[in-house]
Amino acid sequence: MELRIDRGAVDRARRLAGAIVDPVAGFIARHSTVSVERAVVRLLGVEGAGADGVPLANRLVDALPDRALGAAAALGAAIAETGRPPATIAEAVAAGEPLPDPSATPLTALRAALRPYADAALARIGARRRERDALLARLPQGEPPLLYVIVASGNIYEDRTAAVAAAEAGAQIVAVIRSTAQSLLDYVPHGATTEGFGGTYATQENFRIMRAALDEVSERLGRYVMLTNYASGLCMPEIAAMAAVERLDMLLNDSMYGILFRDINMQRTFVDQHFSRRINARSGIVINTGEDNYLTTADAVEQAPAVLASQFVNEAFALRAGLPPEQIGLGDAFEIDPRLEDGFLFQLAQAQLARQIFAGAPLKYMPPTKHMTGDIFKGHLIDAMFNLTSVMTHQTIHLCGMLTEAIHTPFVGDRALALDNARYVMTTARNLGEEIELKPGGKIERRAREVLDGAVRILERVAERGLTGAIEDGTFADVKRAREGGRGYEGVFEKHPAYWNPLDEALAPAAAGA
Amino acid sequence: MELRIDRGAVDRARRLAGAIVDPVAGFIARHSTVSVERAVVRLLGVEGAGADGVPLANRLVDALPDRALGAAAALGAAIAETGRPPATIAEAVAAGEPLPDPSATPLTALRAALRPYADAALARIGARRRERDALLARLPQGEPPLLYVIVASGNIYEDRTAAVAAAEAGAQIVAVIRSTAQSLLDYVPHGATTEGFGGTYATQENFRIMRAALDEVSERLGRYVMLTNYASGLCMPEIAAMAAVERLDMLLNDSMYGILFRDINMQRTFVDQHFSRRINARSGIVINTGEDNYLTTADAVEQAPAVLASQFVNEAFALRAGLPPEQIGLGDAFEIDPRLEDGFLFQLAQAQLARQIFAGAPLKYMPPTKHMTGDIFKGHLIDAMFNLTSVMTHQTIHLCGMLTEAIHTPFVGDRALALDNARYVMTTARNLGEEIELKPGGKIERRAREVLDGAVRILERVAERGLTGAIEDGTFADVKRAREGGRGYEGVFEKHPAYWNPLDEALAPAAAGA
Amino acid sequence: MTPVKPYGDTLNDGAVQLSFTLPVAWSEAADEAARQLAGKMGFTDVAVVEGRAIASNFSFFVVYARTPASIDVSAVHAPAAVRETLSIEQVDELIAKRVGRALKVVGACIGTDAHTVGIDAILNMKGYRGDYGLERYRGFEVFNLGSQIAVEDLVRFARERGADAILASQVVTQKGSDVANFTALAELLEAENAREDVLLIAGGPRMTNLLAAELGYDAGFGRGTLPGEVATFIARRAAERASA
Amino acid sequence: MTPVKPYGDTLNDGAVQLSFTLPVAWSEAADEAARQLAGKMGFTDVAVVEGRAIASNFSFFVVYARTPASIDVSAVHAPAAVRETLSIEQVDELIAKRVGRALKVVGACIGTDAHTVGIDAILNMKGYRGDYGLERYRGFEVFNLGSQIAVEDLVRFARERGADAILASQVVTQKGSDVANFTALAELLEAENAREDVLLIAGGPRMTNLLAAELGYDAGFGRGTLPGEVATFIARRAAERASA
Ligand code: B12
Ligand code: B12
Ligand SMILES: Cc1ncc(COP(=O)(O)O)c(C=O)c1O
Ligand SMILES: Cc1ncc(COP(=O)(O)O)c(C=O)c1O
Repeated sequence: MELRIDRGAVDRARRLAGAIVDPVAGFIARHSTVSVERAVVRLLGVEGAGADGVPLANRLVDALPDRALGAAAALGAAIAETGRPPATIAEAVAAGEPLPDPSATPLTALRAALRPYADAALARIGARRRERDALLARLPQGEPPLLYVIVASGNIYEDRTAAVAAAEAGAQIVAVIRSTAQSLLDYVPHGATTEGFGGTYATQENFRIMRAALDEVSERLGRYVMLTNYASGLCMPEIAAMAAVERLDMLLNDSMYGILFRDINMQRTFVDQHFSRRINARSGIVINTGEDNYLTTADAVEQAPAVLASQFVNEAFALRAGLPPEQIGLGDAFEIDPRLEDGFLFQLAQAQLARQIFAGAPLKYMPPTKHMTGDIFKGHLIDAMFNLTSVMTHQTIHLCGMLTEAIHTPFVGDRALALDNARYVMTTARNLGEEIELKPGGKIERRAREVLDGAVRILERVAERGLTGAIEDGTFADVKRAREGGRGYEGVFEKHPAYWNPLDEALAPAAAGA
Repeated sequence: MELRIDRGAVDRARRLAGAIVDPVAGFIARHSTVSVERAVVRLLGVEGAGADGVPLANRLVDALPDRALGAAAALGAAIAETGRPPATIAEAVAAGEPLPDPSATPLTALRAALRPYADAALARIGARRRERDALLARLPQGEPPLLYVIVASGNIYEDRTAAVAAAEAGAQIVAVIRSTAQSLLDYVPHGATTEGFGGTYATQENFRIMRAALDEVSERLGRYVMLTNYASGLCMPEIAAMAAVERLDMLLNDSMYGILFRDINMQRTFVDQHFSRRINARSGIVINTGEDNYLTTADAVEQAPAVLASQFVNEAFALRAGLPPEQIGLGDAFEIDPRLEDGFLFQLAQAQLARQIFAGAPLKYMPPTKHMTGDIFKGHLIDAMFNLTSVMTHQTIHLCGMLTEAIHTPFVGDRALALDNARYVMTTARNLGEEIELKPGGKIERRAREVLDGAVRILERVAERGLTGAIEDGTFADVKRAREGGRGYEGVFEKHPAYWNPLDEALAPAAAGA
Repeated sequence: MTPVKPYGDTLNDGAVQLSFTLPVAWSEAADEAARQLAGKMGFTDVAVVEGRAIASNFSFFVVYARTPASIDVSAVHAPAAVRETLSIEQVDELIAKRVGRALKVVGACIGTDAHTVGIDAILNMKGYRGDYGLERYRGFEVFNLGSQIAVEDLVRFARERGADAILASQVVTQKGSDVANFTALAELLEAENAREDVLLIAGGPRMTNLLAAELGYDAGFGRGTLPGEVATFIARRAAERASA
Repeated sequence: MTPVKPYGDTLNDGAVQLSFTLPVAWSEAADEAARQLAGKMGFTDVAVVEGRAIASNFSFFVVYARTPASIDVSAVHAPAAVRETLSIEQVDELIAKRVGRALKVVGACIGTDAHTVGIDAILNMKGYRGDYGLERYRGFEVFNLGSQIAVEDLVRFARERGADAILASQVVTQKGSDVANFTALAELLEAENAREDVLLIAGGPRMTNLLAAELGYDAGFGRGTLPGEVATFIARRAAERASA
């Protein structure tokens, strides 16, 4: 089943996306943010939180004499001066000790002092990545579409129980949904958590608890079960850093979601998404972008071109951060009104279009949510048609829809039924996609062309206006965001000529190859 | 979505089917059965039952001095003698009066005496048929696949409630399932019934009650809702006669079902099915054949060729009884194991094959039953894939599968969910069949060829051995039936040279045109 | 009317379908346990039609059974907030005639809830399912504060603007967060003696007019509400107040 | 082990899903009636998540709620008729050694039931899901009478052949017809003082070993039974009897 698509239009769209993000690159290069610095500090070994629960990373970065020089410089100076490791220094700072002014220490000295910790950080990330590769080789995870389910009880221990049960029921990927709007916190909570609304807090300890449980069940089942969380909101780089060292396998990580759907400042997001993706590139983590969010508030048929345009932009940003296509899980969702005649044909067109345009990407396909109702029987059927679309169009990451989507975060039984649903449909229609062809010039092909042309038109408008301007105008998801408005703007700062970030350097796309 | 099929093989199969049924025609012409005679008697106006509940039609036919002459002759003689109408005569016979020996009355006299009643019978059938045509013209029933549901409470009054509710919920056809094995009764029960196992007795009064209720709701909904029952088992002709005068729209009516699945004598069945179909032809009733039964006991993948072979035989018998293609609802079912990889592709192949081979026939597509389990959620999905196959391959009569198939005869809520299921799938994928093509030489086409070739091989074997012999050998459904074995054999008799059946004559295919 | 029971295929057969998961490994005994458990719930004729392991320590069951419980629907009082809906023109006219000015309506998704689609469907010009939202009415001046609005901010805003009606939405209901937030809003208004000044309206997928009353609201609207229903309710109540 | 409740997403949250139909026209009040009815069934935290008209006089509901009921699974006794299944060879050997002759097994679908697939799956050579049927065993001489066999005929046949075991199947369970027929069979055997001479075994989708015991049978087999389980049971019991 192949769509005949206008390659010229596809190339044009890619060029436009490049033209859209490149101007932002300069800005990104000149700026850093508090969460970029906290990520650096965390990678250098600062993990815990103070008695008051405030993470040491936040304490340290807030205490920087001059953040424009970067946290690495200050830490390097402190190490050079005291000989103490970063963790100890952070505790001291939390206890009230001031940090030395880096400019007092010779550059060579402070860099030499920090170097071993930076190397250790990179070594740790590399080790975790090799560990994953070895596990995947020994415990193959099975064929795509990879069945992905969410756990969201709010209590990490219940989540662990649910995750293990889901894995036994056939889940290949488990995502821990975050507590309501953790995106808006300008720090990463600390420790194991048992309270959360609509989800469970993303904390390093919670990551560890889930990873250990999934590693155990992976061994038992003889197949590696992946773990997903969110590097999204105000702490993208830090979560990417934590995920790298706790061997998460995927992260929701979008270049514009925070701006559009969480009113996070756009400059903050641009800088944060870039550094977080550099880390992901190195740790081998697959990102999942959030195009599904465009469809939850607006009509899915109308928004299809916007989704495709966003996929091009996300791809462009990701490539420039050093992520290879096989780590770019572009998102899409099955959200067309189930009452629409031939709606299924539209879904097929859109899914197949993305599949052919982003041939190398592990596409992330999201289930019906908006049109799910309390009628769980009807909902189960809509999920079945979603499952059918996914197997016919070879989506890679398949987020299983829940028949109780409109009712509650998934019950353990709901997940089992969802996995049964996917397994049944994807088995009985396994090769349907290979065995049929789309009528040339038919409804499906015409719809695909319409979506692609629409995306090109959007990208042209954005390229012309410039990305920031376009967002200010409300080009995406009908929301207008001001360049200096939104949450977290105060955490963005211009780098001093002497700003130093050894990890950023080491992770730079060029270096990344090494 | 078209299969490239070997037209030569199709023609060959049709020729073989003709060669298989033609030899039986001679036998049919030379014989009659007690239920053929009872059907004649009923059409001539004998309806009620005696105090003991035994139908007057049975009393009359059992009292025939010489059944070889036919009931019409005896009745004609009695009318000529007494001037009383058939109904009164039957009551007298039930009361113990003997019937006159027809040979005592001059042929011309007895025929003249009966003629008005025979004409009245035909007029009644014609009037009911025109009534249906008028209703359909005024209250169009809607597009196929026509949604067909069953009611089976055992109580005709509960069935009526259920039927009206089903119609309001979208059903276009309602079938009243018969009480367990009514097939085996050598009479048709009388009156309204409130007791039955797994179904409700087929009686003329029950037919009336349902027809009235459905006519009422049809007017209210502005669309004609059809009524179905079973002309099957030992009373095929009588039920066809009752259905004709009560304006049923469809009848389950198979040329071999009784023989194979109810151990009814084959000679009895051959004669009965022929006369019942002559009546159906005249009354405009669409028959539904029972090929689905082949799949309930054996593997659906293996049995596919047997189903197709049976469809050819049923078609041949039907055409010879005067049924036009548009009244021949050949059966098939969606019974492949849901665990089979690509099973859905096989279902598509088989359904599309039947659709193209029997282009003029209103195909009857039966839902998954055998592989349905207590897991109603899974079952609902299997029904959805069945619904998808039906809309993709343009089946005409669509028996909606119930998620509770493995549990109980349908609840009112089950029917509503089943109709929702069909409506959703058939709307969202309405034109999918038109928008795709089957890969030439692919799995689906290869499977279709395999099924067609298999059917031809079966028909060759049967043609060679002769139909009766083939049934004796267990060629169909692996059951062996003896020529003179099985139920109802005693009810078959050779016609006397003077045998007379004015209705059979009037309904003869030649005459049918008139 | 007489009490009715659930209906399977015969009046008052009491047929009910259940499904649930037990945190135990599956076994014949687990099936039997499910059967006995349904018995303890008060059901009779319990048939465990499906029972299987969905994980090493969880078993899933589908059950059909009969309940002895019945209810007289005619005795149940759950008046919808609005019987018959007025047209836009009728609403505007009613307000113009009886109130003589546009009504100030302040809406928000309160607490940490960010599900604005529902409240937007009621307020935005566009509306819902072909029914225009309150912004489309001449009779309303609409302030849609959007998502994640602390009840303090909502009340302050409403009082500053002299709102005639406050429309609060809650879509996330986990752990009773909706009831908690709705209650907080009502109590804050009471505390500030501002409750009488406004029509207080609650909405969300789990809301019913009955529940709203229990929470001290003037009305509640749930699944599938159309803007016109809300507009009609506000206009009628405002008209009454004006003439009172 | 301690009692457990149904499990939604938290231990002992008691979460249960229900669906049912009420024979009333839909209205807001019908939703509320459904909520109150679930309350009368003993559930708490009742949420009517779906309520709609499925016909002019019928409304369908989907409900999620919590049950206070709990059960101690470890205290439930429902021994399957067979723990671990023996291989064909083991069964044949056991019979050969301990009984010394082939066991006569008579099977039938009794009453008006024509659902032979199940009993055939147990008896026919072919078997079920890759497990061979009793005809495949040297240790059994199988008589499969097929469908719609009156209990009188079954008993007569069994006595004439001196059957060691009678296998009765019932798939149609509507209006308790299965229990009625099974009971009739057991009582007839009692009446003819023939009960002790045979192993009496019941089977069908609704059968459980527990129910069979209540009906006076030696064993009962339900959904998904494999022939090997039945063979093992008969062989073991026959062996015991022989050595008794
Ligand atoms: C769209 C959606 C989102 C979007 C919201 C976008 C937006 N700007 O609104 C996004 C993706 C952001 C989102 C995020 C989350 N969501 Co959400 N989301 C949904 C979804 C799919 C649809 C909701 C919707 O738009 N319905 C359509 C509208 C029109 O219906 P409605 O809200 O019921 O409104 C109607 C009536 O209720 C009424 N009404 C509603 N409010 C009001 C107010 C007044 C005054 C009146 C008169 C009437 C009224 O009128 C409306 C029109 O008829 C539901 C699942 C579902 N299918 O319901 C989950 C769902 C609501 N979300 C859920 C969760 C848990 C979340 C998250 C917490 C998940 C996470 N951890 O990230 C986050 C956090 C968001 C937050 N902080 O609240 C859960 C809630 C579980 C529960 N019962 O508590 C649900 C049920 C999904 C699930 N099963 O997990 N979500
Ligand atoms: C196939 C089938 C038929 C076929 C039967 C063909 C045949 N020769 O068997 C046909 C088409 C003839 C048929 C007819 C009818 N059927 Co039917 N049929 C079914 C169906 C679809 C599958 C049954 C089946 O074969 N299951 C597969 C076998 C392998 O499973 P099983 O029977 O449970 O057997 C296993 C175990 O139970 C056990 N077992 C069973 N018996 C025994 C005996 C012993 C001794 C042992 C040890 C073990 C054992 O071992 C087996 C292997 O594991 C079911 C629905 C369903 N999906 O269950 C309806 C169903 C059973 N039929 C039903 C009905 C109502 C009928 C009819 C009465 C309908 C009608 N009015 O025409 C007729 C009448 C038949 C009659 N006189 O009994 C209803 C019964 C409702 C109820 N609960 O009472 C069902 C549930 C469908 C429905 N929802 O309406 N049917
Ligand atoms: C990219 C991305 N980040 C985050 C979230 C949700 O998390 P939060 O509520 O913390 O923003 C989503 C949800 O759809 C998402 O797509
Ligand atoms: C042609 C035909 N007749 C009759 C029946 C069932 O009715 P009975 O049990 O009375 O034979 C069926 C059921 O599948 C059938 O297909």
